[in-house]
Amino acid sequence: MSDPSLFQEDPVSVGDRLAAEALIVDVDGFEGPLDLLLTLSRTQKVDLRRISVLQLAEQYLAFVDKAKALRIELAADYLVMAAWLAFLKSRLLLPPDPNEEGPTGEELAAHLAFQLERLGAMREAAARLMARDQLGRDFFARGLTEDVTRVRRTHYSATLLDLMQAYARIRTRDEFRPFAFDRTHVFTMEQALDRMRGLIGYAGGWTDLMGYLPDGWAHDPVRRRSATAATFAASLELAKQGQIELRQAETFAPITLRRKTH
Amino acid sequence: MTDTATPDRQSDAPEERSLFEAPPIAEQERMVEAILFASAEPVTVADLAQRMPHGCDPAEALVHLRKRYEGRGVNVVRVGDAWAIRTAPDLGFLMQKEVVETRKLSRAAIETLAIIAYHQPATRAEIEEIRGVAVSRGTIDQLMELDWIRLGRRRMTPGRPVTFVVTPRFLDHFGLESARDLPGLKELRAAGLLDNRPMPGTTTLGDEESDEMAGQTELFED
Amino acid sequence: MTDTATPDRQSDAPEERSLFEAPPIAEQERMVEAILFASAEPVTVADLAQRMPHGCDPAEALVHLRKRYEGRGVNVVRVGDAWAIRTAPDLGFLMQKEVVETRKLSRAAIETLAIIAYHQPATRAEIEEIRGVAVSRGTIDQLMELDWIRLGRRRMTPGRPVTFVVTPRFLDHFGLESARDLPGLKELRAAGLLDNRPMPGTTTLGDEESDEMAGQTELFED
Repeated sequence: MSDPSLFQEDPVSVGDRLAAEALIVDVDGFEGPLDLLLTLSRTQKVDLRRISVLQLAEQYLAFVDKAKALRIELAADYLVMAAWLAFLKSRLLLPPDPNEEGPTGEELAAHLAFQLERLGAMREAAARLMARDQLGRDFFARGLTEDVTRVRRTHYSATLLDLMQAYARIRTRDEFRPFAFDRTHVFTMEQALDRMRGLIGYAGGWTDLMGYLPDGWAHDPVRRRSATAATFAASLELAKQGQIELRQAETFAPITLRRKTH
Repeated sequence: MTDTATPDRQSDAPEERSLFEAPPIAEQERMVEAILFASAEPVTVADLAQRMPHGCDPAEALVHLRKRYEGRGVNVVRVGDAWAIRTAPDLGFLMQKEVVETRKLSRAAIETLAIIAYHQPATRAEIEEIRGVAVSRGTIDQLMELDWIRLGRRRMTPGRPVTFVVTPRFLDHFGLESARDLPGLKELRAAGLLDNRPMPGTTTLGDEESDEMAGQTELFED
Repeated sequence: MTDTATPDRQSDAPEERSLFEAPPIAEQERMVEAILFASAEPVTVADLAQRMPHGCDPAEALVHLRKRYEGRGVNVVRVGDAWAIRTAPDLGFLMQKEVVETRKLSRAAIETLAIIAYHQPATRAEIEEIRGVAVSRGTIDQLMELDWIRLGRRRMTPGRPVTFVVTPRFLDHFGLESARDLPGLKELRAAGLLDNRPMPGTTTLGDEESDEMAGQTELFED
């Protein structure tokens, strides 16, 4: 599959190896597979419109093989392109299947050629643009703008970037709201435990469990339910630890507790 | 002109030419004109001579230039022992627009503005809900004064609160064709303005985005 | 110009004059000259008209002024719908002192800029399709910060992607009167190289802005 014009079969001479490595090390310098393809296509020394896509596909695949042989890690998009080119190559080589849907190999090849020509053209356009006379380098604006200090108006400025950043800031806050569980109406068992451990020392006789609900949690039904559950669970935990005793006269009767005396 | 061309010009062309003769005085006048125009400070004759090709006579060129600008909208004037181009004194009244003091908008104001732009029409309560803090009267006043927001239709909800919308001047200032052109959350993220990634397993932003877009489109279709 | 002279002029002369008729065109030319000289930024015709006395025709005055500065050391140039005075490009070699070192743009940034300029309005997906790689974080940001590109209208395709267009400052920086004057634009268009030609057998790529990783992977999927 390797193309003798670019790479040779192993064993390679030192010179060839260096040349190949130089090219591969340069992968860092390539701006993606399309850029690499454009560079490879230049070796054909023909008008981009007359380029042999088949030959180009082979050059590219040989390049990727070589990179693998030299254990150069290629970015995923280079490998995606290699897979696509292998597919394209098979399409170009095999006789077209009349039953098959979709574009022909020729159509795909023509599109790739178009992409390369367009990228080459844009690159040239970019170079021509940058070669133009530029403000602040080749021609200049007024160095001393007139300043009349008498009429002063304050002008508030904000750029679109400021605006977008501000919005991004607010929205980022919002975005995280669902993940930070809304705890304003939730009393946790840990909180209840902390609270009870602090209070239990002062409780001499039997006291109603409901007396341990924190201030402000006894009226609103949602909060009351949460605080009751947490306090009850905490009392079970404390009973298990042997710190308190629990008592309930009958089903649904008030639960009372007291400190366990040793 | 490429980067390499400039030094060439400087070192070759004028140098070479100067071996024979200085540029014609009309050309020297052009040079003085360009230098005085582009300099932030008045320029002395010695300075001019140093910057111009060898053999030039900037004092002579200045005489011509000064004459050329006599009675024009700007004049060549002497400032100490240096020269500058200045507005003709009788046209000073035209310059008053040049003195605007630019100040950054406060964070509260820019956030409020952003919320109105993205959610318009927005009520004060909505802005406060999104920002999580009260919106001071001064902030709204300032944005109204800047003519970046204005009152929209009243919301048909209890209390019929006023709403705020952005103005054409806002669009103009921010170079937008319409408020719909504001980039969405995903685009903000793509542009690197939003660094936080969503937590795995939560609703994808794509969904949120399209909802928001639908909302916005609705809002704008009056 | 003294502090006391100007307010007098400001309040009397132009006001009074405008009650009768606009100043003669030669005088208007002086005014335009003074305003353009005083500003480092291009000034729009509308802005000129606003600053000049009532009844003035700055567009007409500009025609005269532009002619007057032809071949001089500084020229009157058009930048979009605004006007500015700039030093003649052939005198750049005199200006070493004025050159401001600008941050070198990456190759990706330069190419992205060119693609936006030649294809504008261009979506992110289109830029990525042409370059064959994702537009890196910060590239768009950097070009926006330079104020060389800005957001254009959203594309009326599914997802309504934002588009980018070049700004007046871009035109100013590269000495272009309008985006139509980009070098080689006609030839590129005639060669069909500015067409948005989708990959055979796929939907048009311009529409598929939605994915952040649009570009490479998306491009070569079938």
